[in-house]
Amino acid sequence: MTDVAGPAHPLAVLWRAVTTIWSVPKARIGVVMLGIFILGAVFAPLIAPYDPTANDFGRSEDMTAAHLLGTTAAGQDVLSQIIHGARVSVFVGFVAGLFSTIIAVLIGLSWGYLRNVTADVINFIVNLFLVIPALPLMIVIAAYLQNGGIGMIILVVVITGWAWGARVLRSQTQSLRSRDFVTAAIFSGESSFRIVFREILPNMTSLIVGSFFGAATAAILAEAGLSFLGLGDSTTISWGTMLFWAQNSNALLTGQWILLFAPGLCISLLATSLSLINFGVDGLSNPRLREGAKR
Amino acid sequence: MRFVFTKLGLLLLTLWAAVTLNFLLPRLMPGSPADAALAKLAQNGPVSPATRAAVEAQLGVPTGSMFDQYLQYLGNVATFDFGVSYTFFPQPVAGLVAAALPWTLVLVGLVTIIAFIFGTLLGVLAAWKRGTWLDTLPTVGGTFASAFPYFWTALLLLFFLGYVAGWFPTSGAYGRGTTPEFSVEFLLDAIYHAILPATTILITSLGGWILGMRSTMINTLGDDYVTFAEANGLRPRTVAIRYAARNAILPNLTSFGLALGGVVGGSLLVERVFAYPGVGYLLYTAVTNQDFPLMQALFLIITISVLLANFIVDILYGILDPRTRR
Amino acid sequence: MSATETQAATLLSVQNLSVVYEPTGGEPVHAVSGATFDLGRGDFVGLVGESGSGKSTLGFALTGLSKPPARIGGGSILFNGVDIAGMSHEDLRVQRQGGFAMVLQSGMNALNPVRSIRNHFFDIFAAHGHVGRGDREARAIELVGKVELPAGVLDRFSGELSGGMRQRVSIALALSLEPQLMIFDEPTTALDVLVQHAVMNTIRELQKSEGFTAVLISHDLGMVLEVTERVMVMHNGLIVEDRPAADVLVSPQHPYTRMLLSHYGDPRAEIVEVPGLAARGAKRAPAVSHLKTDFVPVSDEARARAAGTEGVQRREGRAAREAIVVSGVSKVYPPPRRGEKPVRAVNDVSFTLEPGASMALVGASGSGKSTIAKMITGVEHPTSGTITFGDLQVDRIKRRSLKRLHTEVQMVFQDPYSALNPLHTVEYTLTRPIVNFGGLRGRDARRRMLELLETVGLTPVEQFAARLPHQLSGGQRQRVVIARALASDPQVIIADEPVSMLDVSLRAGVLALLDSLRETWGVSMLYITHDLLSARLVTDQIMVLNQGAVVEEGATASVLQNPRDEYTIRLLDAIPHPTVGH
Amino acid sequence: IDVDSQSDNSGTEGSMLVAADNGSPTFEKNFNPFSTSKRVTATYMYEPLQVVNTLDGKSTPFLATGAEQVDAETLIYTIREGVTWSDGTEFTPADVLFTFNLMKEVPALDNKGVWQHIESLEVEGNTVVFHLLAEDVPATSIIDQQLIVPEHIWADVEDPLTFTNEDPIATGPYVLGDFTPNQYTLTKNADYWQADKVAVEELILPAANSQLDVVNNGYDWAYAFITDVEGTWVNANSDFNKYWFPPGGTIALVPNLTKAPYNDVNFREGLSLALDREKIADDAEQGYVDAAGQSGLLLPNQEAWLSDDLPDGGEIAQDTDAALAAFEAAGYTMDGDQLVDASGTQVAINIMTANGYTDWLQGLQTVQSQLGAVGIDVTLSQPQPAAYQESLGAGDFDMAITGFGGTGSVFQDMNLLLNSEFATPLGTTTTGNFGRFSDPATDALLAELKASTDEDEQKDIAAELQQTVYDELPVISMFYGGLWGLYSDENYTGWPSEDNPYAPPNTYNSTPLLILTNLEKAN
Ligand SMILES: Nc1ncnc2c1ncn2[C@@H]1O[C@H](COP(=O)(O)OP(=O)(O)OP(=O)(O)O)[C@@H](O)[C@H]1O
Ligand SMILES: Nc1ncnc2c1ncn2[C@@H]1O[C@H](COP(=O)(O)OP(=O)(O)OP(=O)(O)O)[C@@H](O)[C@H]1O
Ligand SMILES: [Mg+2]
Ligand SMILES: [Mg+2]
Repeated sequence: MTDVAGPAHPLAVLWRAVTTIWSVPKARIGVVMLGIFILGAVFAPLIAPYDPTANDFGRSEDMTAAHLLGTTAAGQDVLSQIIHGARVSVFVGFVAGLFSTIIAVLIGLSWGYLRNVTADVINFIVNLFLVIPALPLMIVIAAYLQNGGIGMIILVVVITGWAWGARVLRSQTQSLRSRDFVTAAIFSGESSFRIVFREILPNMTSLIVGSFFGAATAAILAEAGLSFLGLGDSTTISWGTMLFWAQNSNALLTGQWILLFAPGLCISLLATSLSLINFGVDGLSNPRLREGAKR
Repeated sequence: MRFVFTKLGLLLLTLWAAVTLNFLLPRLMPGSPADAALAKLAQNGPVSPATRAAVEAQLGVPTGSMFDQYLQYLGNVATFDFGVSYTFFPQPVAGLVAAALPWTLVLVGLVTIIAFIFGTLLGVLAAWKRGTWLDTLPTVGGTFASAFPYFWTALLLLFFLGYVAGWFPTSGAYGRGTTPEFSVEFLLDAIYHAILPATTILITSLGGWILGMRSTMINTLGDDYVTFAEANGLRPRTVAIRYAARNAILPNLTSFGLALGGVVGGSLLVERVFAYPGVGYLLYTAVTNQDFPLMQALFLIITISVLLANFIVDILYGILDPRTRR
Repeated sequence: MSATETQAATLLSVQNLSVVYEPTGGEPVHAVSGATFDLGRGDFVGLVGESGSGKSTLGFALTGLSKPPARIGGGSILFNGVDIAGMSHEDLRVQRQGGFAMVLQSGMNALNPVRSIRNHFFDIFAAHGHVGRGDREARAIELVGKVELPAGVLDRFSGELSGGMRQRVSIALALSLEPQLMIFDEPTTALDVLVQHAVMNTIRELQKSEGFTAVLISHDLGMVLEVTERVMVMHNGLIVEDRPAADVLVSPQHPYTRMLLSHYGDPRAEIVEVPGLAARGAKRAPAVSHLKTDFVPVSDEARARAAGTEGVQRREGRAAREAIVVSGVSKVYPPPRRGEKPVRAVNDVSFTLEPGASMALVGASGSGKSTIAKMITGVEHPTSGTITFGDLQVDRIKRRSLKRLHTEVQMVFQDPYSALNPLHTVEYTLTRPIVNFGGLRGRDARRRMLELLETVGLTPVEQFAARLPHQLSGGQRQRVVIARALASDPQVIIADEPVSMLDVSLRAGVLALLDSLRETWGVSMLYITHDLLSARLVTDQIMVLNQGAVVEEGATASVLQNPRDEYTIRLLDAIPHPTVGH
Repeated sequence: IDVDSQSDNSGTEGSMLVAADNGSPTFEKNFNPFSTSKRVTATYMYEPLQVVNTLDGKSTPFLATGAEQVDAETLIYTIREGVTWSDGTEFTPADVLFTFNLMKEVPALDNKGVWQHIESLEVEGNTVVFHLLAEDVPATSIIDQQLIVPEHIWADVEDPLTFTNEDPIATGPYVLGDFTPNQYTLTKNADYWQADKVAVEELILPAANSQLDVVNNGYDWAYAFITDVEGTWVNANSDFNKYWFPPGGTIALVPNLTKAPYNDVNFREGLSLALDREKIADDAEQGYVDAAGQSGLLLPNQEAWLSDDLPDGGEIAQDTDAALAAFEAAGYTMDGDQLVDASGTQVAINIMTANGYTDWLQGLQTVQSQLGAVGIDVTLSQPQPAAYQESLGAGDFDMAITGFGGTGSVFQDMNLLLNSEFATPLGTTTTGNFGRFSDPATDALLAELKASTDEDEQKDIAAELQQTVYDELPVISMFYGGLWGLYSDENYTGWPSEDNPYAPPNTYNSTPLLILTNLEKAN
């Protein structure tokens, strides 16, 4: 079927989203912060002063000119590890966020649109996933899926992270499906598939983008938590494993609180940047939030 | 009435599914409980074949087909008989859980409720004073704090307030050498020990409530009944609380029920850092030691409490919202 | 008329008031500019104007309720000689008792859904302390009594009240402030015609008995003329006319006022016509030409285009052949709330919509009109009875056959604002049914799409094709909706209140379009409405529905001129009669 | 940021703060000495016949005054007289008999497998005579270590397996004091048979003893690997805080000998020569332990047994050329920077370790880079400990890292390492010789050693076994795992040390009895 004049060009839609987000000061700060992290991650090998795995420096050294954040108990440069660690966090956040959002969208939409038994079954499954506490579930799955490294962590985060988004998207779908333009599409002879993906879905962009950032934040925090518990692959260099090693070698005891502080702060800042961007996303769907009204 | 029954039926069905999942999940993990015990022993020197035999005999590692085990498990769950823990052999699981549960319930439960109330109030304030520092401070602070990893906040508090400043105890739920009892002294001691873990949970969960409440509240502030209330010259406080906030809180209640599950997960990390004798720590021990019976019981308890919390929230919702009260 | 006019001690004096909306990141909107007028004690003034003309904005400003992004841009509002713009929040709040009050436009939603009606009253009493603790209950009962409600409503929540009751509660709440000035912002828009009539009567009675000064905001000039003594007409933020009601009726000065007036007619009259449209059967009058065309967007040209050769050819041999036969149809919905009785939305309705016929389905809100439409279009299945369209058994239609039905039976939706997906261009919206039903692709589909736009008078077509809904006016949107319904070359068009969301100025144009399309294309039309005047204008036959049952049917003109059923009579009575009021 | 060391020795004068028992996070009361999940300090209360110093294998008489190896099949223990149980009841040889018979009755109690060595035993006067199943000289060290329980209590215990023994009645230097879920105390047994040697009146055992606690709270004795021990533990109280990290076992790579290429001794030799053991030891344990030799012995503890025939005392230096030559002999050649087989594919090795064993992991990362330097692609897998243990036992790995030795007995160490008895088919679980080394000649040597009562003969046989380990490389030893003893001289002196290695510094098992009866009050 030839596709006659779709909705506004995808790039244009994207651009509109970006400008809307940019117009919210909080979100702008978030975008800048995220940008810095992404650049750091991409150009880590160029920026980092040393190879993050090289362990031939002095052990547990304090901050010096050569090692701005000191060295680890294994004699690795902390700053280089922080810079390289951004790669894992950013990667996990985006990939896990993306996959859980895709699943959430697919399930949320069909769940909200369908009115038959399938909807009840989905309802049941989603409720189950919502009710089972994520972190313990993650730990069990992580223990089961040993050896997977980052891929495993992403899988675990996705398995436990899609349900919330699906629920939010469902209720939005339900409210959209009762709009006249959806009924009108039925009168235009559209298939259910097309109604869901061409009529309903594009109207939830802000919600989907929002749930993507939410899921990415959750994924970043989950990666950190799992790695900290030693359930990830401790040989990869991520902020979570840095915290794990710092805790393992008692960085607080050697007075190197920076070893714990720096990676944790990076995690918080990255997560904060995503939450800040989410403020702008709210603005996409809720004009009231765009007005800086004072009382 | 039929409404309550359908809800109850669904609750039971979810419970059954959760129970079944709880049965399956641990069994998917590689390695047997005996392997876990032996791996621990092997760290203190070589393990002789006899030790392995003894450990296996002692733990009574599960036998029979999966299906038999499942039936037996269902029976046990129905009678609240969770068997004997492998890690803490020969302690019965029920006893271990019973000892750990109150701590988590009080710590996590209470703090979550406090965080909810406090965060909601801050959210109301932020929305009401939109654009002023009373809005900016909680919003930005909340955004930032909710991005802290639980364990990181815990470690920092532990280090700076516990060790460096020495203001608070660094581990446990009560003073060394005391036994839990009902006395004012003990209670104060327990509260003293709970301050750091509680603060951790408070800091990391407060932000979500502030932000959630703020945004729903801003929506209700634009609703016509709020404008009308103002037009009628009601006192600002009445408008903010009884008109705007009262309506805005409803959608947040649902998240509250679901959030409990997340907090239990977060408490696992917090409890581990503070060596707090709650369900979270126990669960961690169970998972790392392949302690099926203990794991199953804990998962069950957690799921039941989350389900129950949701159920209560549903009912509460009905009470607070006359529209659903039919 | 009133004697109050003579002793016009000024209560409110507005000088050169302007209000600006300054949304962050958006262009400022001058919603009200240079408003200057006085209100005397006990006056009853109407404020009319089309949607967006600034009526509510003015109302908010007068009662000190302007909130960001709105800002008073200049001028003064002297209430009893005090400028309320300079008042502090608290002063303003305190003086609301015994000062001015406002009944909001969306009175339906003006009540806190989680507080009982009693508490609403008590909150006000507590805030101002003008009613002693012991007297509150009695006063509340008295107030609801004044708006003709029983004391029992005090225990209820807003969700448990009908729209009319909620509107009355809002008025009673405003009354409880014992105001000197009361502003009613469209107090009856969302209400059923019958209820509307009753609420208006209550307001009129109250104003007489309590003696407060009242401003009635409405877009319905007829209604305002019927009840008020003085009328202000707003257009684009300006007050373009401010004169006693009787004068306005007799000799409107501003063209806009004249345009508004010209759209009134009595459906019972022998000959009914509004600009661009005359009642069927009557001789068509030439278009009233001295009105600016932008008030009446459908020109004769468009009409001619619609009737153009192309359209006629297309319909040749395709004129409606099949009748929709509805026989003994009932629809019962499960009870909306536990413990209540099931809703019998449609009760044993039978009729036949002959090929090429145009039939009106009228009735008050909730009488089952839309339900019938849904059943005819296969969206809902009847509980009992049969509906056939040719060989299609519509009452038992499966999802798969729906497409076949929709090739022939199409719907024009009530609300042009929600019937178009905000993200799709006009071209996309119109191309979809062409592709799905007409089997045309690519260039052919596009050509057909442009033809449709031409047909509904959206020219230049290329330009409109590329637009998104938010770039269209309400009337233009409604045309797109109509074009979409035409895209499949249907035999039957069901129009469910297609103009109720539109201003008078747009209404006639859309109706004229529908009417001419029907005539030239030879389709049958079922026109659903609660507006008897428009029914009279575009249909030959009429069916009056009351509580799901047909109470009267026949030729439109004769039914409306000689109604037999008591319900039809009440419906006709509820129509404002500006001439009768004075 | 400095953390002040606050002495938190909350006990009374004469007490000692010990980080020995970790609650997780609180203590369950279980003092059943047979239980694997018993409180660690059950071994401070229940005594064995003799305590074996795992460093050198020497026995110190406790409930027995001595053991006599009548012949390779008969052992006679003379039971100490004048010992009473902590409830006042007299300790008799009958208790010893009862204890051993109890384990025969309930095999699940037999942790050490004594009944795999004993055929029968009987009391003769104040001696207990053990008749062994075979000529089995090393059995002594196993029987020595069995903790003895009182008959008058345990005879009435219904199920000794699930008995938690909350009120332990024992013969040792300490009895249970106050017990709370997060701390308990052991108080000195006033009637202890060598009470004069016990200087510490009270042991305090908190449940939570993180390393921060250990360093900051003024502990007297702890067992923990601490990063930068000088900067932390010693620095916290530099006048008194000491540490001693003697070797406690050998950490080695176990090649799976049932698989190619690991079944080729040349390939194993290539691996062995490619490693720089000093660097591995340094990276794994931060310089606190030594690289291990390839003798299979734990040095310097078992120095006396070391064969003179091994070059460099068994130590193997990194020699890349020799390694490549060995690989070549095995059929692998360098191609560019890759070691490839005949078909040109790169040699890839997966090494298994347990998740969370961070020191091993750090050692392996160094192995990874060193083997990478000779063109081998090394991947690491880190299953959870239980899964690691399962795979290790079942032989489901290419190479694995594991520890061996450290029992104190050369026979036990060598037997677990080399005996083909443990080389069960892949998929069945074994508890030693995980690489499945199998050699009849070696088995014969082990049997000889087991039967030999003559020390010189024993050493000769041991030398041959060492040669086998050196030549055949059933395991590739890397470094000695340490025993991480931390102690403070502030309140008590007389701790074991490099100069006086009378006991290993660990807080678990029975060797603490040696320490607790050796400490003296500081001035
Ligand atoms: N919050 C706002 N921000 C920007 N512009 C606004 C806002 N509210 C109203 N306007 C604009 O102000 C103008 C007047 O609006 P107002 O609500 O007073 O119209 P109205 O005459 O009451 O119309 P209606 O009959 O539809 O109620 C309109 O053009 C409208 O778009
Ligand atoms: N899906 C539904 N479930 C339950 N009751 C319904 C449903 N749809 C309509 N009703 C009820 O059926 C009755 C007829 O509704 P319908 O929408 O046909 O009225 P209407 O004449 O179109 O009114 P309006 O003029 O307000 O559009 C009403 O009482 C309505 O509440
Ligand atoms: Mg308005
Ligand atoms: Mg309707």
